[in-house]
Amino acid sequence: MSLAKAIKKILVANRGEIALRVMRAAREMGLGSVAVYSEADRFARHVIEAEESVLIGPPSPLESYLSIEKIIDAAKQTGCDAIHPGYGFLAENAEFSRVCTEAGLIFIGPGPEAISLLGNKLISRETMEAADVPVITGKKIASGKLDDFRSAAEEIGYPVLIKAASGGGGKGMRVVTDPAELKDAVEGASREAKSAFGDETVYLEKYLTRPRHIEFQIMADEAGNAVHLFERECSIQRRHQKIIEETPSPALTPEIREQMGVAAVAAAKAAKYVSAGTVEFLLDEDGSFYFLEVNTRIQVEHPITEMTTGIDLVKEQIRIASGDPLSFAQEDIRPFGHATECRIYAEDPANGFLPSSGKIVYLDEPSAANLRIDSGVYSGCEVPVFYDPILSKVITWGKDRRESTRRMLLALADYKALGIKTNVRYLQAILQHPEYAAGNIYTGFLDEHFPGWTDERPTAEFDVAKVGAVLASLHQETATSSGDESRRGPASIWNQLASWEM
Amino acid sequence: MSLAKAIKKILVANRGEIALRVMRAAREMGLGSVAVYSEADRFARHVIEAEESVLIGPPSPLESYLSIEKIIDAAKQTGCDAIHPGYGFLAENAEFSRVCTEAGLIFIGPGPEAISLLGNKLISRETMEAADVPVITGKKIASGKLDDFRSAAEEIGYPVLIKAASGGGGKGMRVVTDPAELKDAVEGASREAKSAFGDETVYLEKYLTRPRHIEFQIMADEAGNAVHLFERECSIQRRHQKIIEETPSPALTPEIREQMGVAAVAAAKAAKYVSAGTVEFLLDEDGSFYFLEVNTRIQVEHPITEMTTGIDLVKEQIRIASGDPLSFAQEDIRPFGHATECRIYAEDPANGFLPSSGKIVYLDEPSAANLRIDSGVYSGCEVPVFYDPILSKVITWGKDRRESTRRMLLALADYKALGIKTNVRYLQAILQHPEYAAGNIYTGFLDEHFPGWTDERPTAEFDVAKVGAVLASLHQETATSSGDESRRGPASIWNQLASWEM
Amino acid sequence: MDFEFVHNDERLTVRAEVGKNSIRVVDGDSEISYDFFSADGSLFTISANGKATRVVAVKDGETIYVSTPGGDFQFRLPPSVDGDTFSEAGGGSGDKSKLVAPMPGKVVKVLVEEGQAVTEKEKLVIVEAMKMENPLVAPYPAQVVKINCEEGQLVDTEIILVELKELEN
Amino acid sequence: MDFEFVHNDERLTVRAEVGKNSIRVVDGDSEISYDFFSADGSLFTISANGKATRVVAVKDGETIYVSTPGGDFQFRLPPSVDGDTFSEAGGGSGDKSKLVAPMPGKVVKVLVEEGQAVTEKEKLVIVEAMKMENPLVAPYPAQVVKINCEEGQLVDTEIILVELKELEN
Repeated sequence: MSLAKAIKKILVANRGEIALRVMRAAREMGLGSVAVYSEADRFARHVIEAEESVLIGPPSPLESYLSIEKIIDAAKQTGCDAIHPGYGFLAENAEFSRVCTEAGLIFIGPGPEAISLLGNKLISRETMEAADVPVITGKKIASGKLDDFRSAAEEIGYPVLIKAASGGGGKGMRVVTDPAELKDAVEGASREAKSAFGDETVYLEKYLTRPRHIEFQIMADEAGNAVHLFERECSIQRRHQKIIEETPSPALTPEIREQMGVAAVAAAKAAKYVSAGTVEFLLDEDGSFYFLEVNTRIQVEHPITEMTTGIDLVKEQIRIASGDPLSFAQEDIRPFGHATECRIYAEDPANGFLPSSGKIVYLDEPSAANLRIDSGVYSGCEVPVFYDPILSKVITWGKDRRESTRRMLLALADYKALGIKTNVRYLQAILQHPEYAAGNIYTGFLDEHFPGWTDERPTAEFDVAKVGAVLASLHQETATSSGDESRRGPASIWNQLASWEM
Repeated sequence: MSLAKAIKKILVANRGEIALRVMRAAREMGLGSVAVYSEADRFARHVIEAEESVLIGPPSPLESYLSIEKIIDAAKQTGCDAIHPGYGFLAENAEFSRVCTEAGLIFIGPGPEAISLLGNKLISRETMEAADVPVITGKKIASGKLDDFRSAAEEIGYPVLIKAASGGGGKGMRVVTDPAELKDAVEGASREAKSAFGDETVYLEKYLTRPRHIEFQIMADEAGNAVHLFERECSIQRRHQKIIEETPSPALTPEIREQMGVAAVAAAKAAKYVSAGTVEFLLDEDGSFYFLEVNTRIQVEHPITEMTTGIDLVKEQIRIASGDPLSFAQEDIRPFGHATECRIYAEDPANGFLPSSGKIVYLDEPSAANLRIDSGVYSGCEVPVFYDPILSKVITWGKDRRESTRRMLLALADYKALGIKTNVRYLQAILQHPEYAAGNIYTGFLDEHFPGWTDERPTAEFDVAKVGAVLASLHQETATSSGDESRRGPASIWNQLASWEM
Repeated sequence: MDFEFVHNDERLTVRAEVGKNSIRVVDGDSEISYDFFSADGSLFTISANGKATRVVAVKDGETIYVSTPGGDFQFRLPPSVDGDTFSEAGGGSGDKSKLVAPMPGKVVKVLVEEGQAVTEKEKLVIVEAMKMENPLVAPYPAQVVKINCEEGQLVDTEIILVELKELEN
Repeated sequence: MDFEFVHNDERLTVRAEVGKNSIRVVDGDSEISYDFFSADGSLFTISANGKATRVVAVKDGETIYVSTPGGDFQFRLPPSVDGDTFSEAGGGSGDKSKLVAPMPGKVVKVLVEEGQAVTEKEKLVIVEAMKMENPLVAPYPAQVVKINCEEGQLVDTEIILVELKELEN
């Protein structure tokens, strides 16, 4: 690799599938990488597969994956010259970006100024307005005092949305339709925001009733070149968290796509952005769109853009961080076909999406043409209670939306994870819904079409399940639960809690 | 699916990875499929994964996978309306195509006339000459009598190539540089041809010393539309059998590519070809190219074309067989990026490529972005002695040749198959050769650069291997070799041989 | 041979004869024969009448997990000592007046006081786990008898966080 | 504890102390400590000095297969009854004058006759297996003493197909 600034070894300040994703990119570029892990992740997949790894602290994120000091120490100790933050944790922390640079480490992401500017949704809104990027009508700012929230909400008119100023990923977010719910919503959002992002500031904006969530991948270099890599439609959300993403969006006409692409690049330039980022928009039913926020990180759903453009976004992040110019121009980016991503969560969709922790006693992830699995787990591993319950991402490609969706349904049918609850059957139900097939999706899709969803099992399968139960009962314990391995293996959740309490 | 002629259920007249590949296409199209198997394949992966399967006879191919009668019976018995032949076995048997149609079954492939015409290399040569497709200079036909071979060889000048008239895949093929070797070569090629294709006719042609093997994928429909899907370079061959294929070819200029594409489509039209096929050319060092033959089947290496064009060739075969027109025109086909395929064979490259049969005691095939595995095996399965030793195909995509090759090297490093010999380390060595990296490849590449290749293991790894041996010795038997499963499992090779002899 | 399982809190008896590669299941007068094969002891191909179903079945401790194309099922082996008491896993005793956390986590908010009357579905305590807030709500109108947790406390699914006394309507 | 293996026909002793998650290997004066972890009993992460190596190690019968990033290795457990006789798997007795098939297959051509003198590397018999022809060749100039097969016959790796008598040059 001919990188401008020498990057030889990258510390990956994250866990799970994204840590593995970044290590893969490093390996493909012939670069070294180092994993970090908390005590709860001693036997996590990202540690087992790492070339080198460093224990950085107890399970609590604040004492491990969110500890800037420990991560910088780990990078120094292992001779790394760069740090990739992944998504979540410290990925959008301006202080972390700054401290890395001060410590002589290349931060693979935007500089602290851009993160600060865009991380604060109030300031970024002003910047975008100044750059002629459309921002949401009726949006109002409140100071954090409940009375100001009340008067702002009344001025805009309910429903309103409470959002964490330094948020993302649906955390610290509440829709309020009834003024009586406002207090709880503001407090709950603040607490979640504090816990997830270390900043309790929340604000309020007009809530569109049937918007689509459309985001544009952007990529910019230190020389000031900025391009977009087209859109991702992320309207299928539960609890304000995306679970199915696709590209292209079935809603965009070539004209709207062109306008939004121009707006996305304008947003990147207005913020003097460098590295990979995402400009999020809400698309209203009438085709008008509004700037929502810029995510200053690689996104969970970045693989669908990689599938249709053939561009490896993480490798490009690394090249840009080394000072290289973008390796492509806007006209080189010609998306081809359709890609879909489903996020596999350890949760129970039939029970309020209650997260599910514990041991995955059996895991068999599918393998096929036009299928990519970005996984952070393995058969026999523990899903700890301390972190986001994402297990894996299933990504399919097809020549069109129909083929991509069909391939996704087959992949999900072949996705087998036992021992914990997952949302696989829920995802299958969504993809099979006629309104999904028709492309009639919006952020409230699941609330409207899948309230109180429960999994209905055909009784015909119960007979064969009983045969399976008989055969399994005759068989010895699974390899992962028997013999020396399990005794050597991950401690139970109770042991982990105990060590956390000590 | 809106197929013109109704295809609802497809019998797959093959085994191994290609049977699984075809069943996958059927599944993606919402069609049923039926597997057939010999007694040696009772527990083969293509049977285990089939929705439905039929035992068609003893291990010997002549009594099972080559038995037209038994296969037609199986299709009738299971209510199939179409038959896909895969590659090898009956795939290029005109009689099979004819009998299928007479039995009211749709043959997914070309009609008997095209197979006959193209299957006979002597007649196809004349057809191509008439259609202005360049054929190899100095090519001569001999009658099958040794004296005629001798005089033809002397007229052309050594080296000459002996080839099976109804051949393919390197079987029934011999290069002769010394007149004294001619007799052995003709007889050996005849025997292999008889055994592999049921036709002992062989012929003789001029042998180019440093040619590249370049083939063009063609696709044609019943309405007479014919297109090409660009080239595959298949110059890396051992024992005249391709083991690494890639597209695009590093040797083709846009001009030569254009000329060869035109020739490939002319060849398809001259033969009134229908379905997927491959026009093979030899490319000489001076840029001139010569028609070699048309393979009237889906090829082992078809996935690399699928990776760069996004077109599913097997689905398109099924559509065409149903009477549908081609779903794309020549100008719709825009290859993107670079794809590489490595064939994983059960063989010992350090010992004359001796095939290796037996139990795969452990199998872990890699999974990653831009990687596709078409596999016919699983951990614990038996590789029977009766069939082609191909286990699996590893296919990678990259934005360019360098990225695709790099991803292939990582995939091969992660490919773990124990219990049998494989060519994985040999493939790694080839891909790492500086001349391979430079694209300087030709059909004699391996003979020139890898004569007497042996695997050299760094002794540093031996220490860690000993630690592994200690740990494995402490552990109980593997799940596949212990307990009830192995007793229920595949019979040993000796049991199979015994039952064959009865 | 009879195989005993617990499925959805109900006892279940499967009468089956297991051969080397086949199993015969008897249910009253009806009888089905299946062929089966497993390469690794977890993934089974189970066929009846030529149609194959791929089923994953694994035993982990006293629980058997089965995945079929139609969905996943969970069976428990019946308690060997005392056949009468099998409580729902992770769900406490089933007594609705004693509230436990749905999963291990941290108490981030206690919303009620001892002695207070609460309405049905009123939020009592919020437990954060895996980065999401999960509220514990009253199952019916009730009086809060006891609160056994405080904000910031780590709790598992065995600690009774709140005890209620149901109020007559 | 001493672990005995056969590797490339040579006996090998590994002196190691195996702990719960670590193993100490002693070789004369030097000593290396490794940490290890395995989720499934086959794929091991073995680390020394913070550098991890992923190794697959499985035992199948008396053979242990080990795959490392540097290549694959095969170990055999030493024979428990008689420590002196361990013959090469599938390769017959090592007596070069008795030729066996390299793998099970079908004899497609017998090229020599009993009593005939043959040169070094001369092809004697052709066995077809897995669709490829594999010639059996003379290891040295010899006389053909006995031919134990005929064309069309199925053979395994234990049948001696041709017996030779080495000729002095």
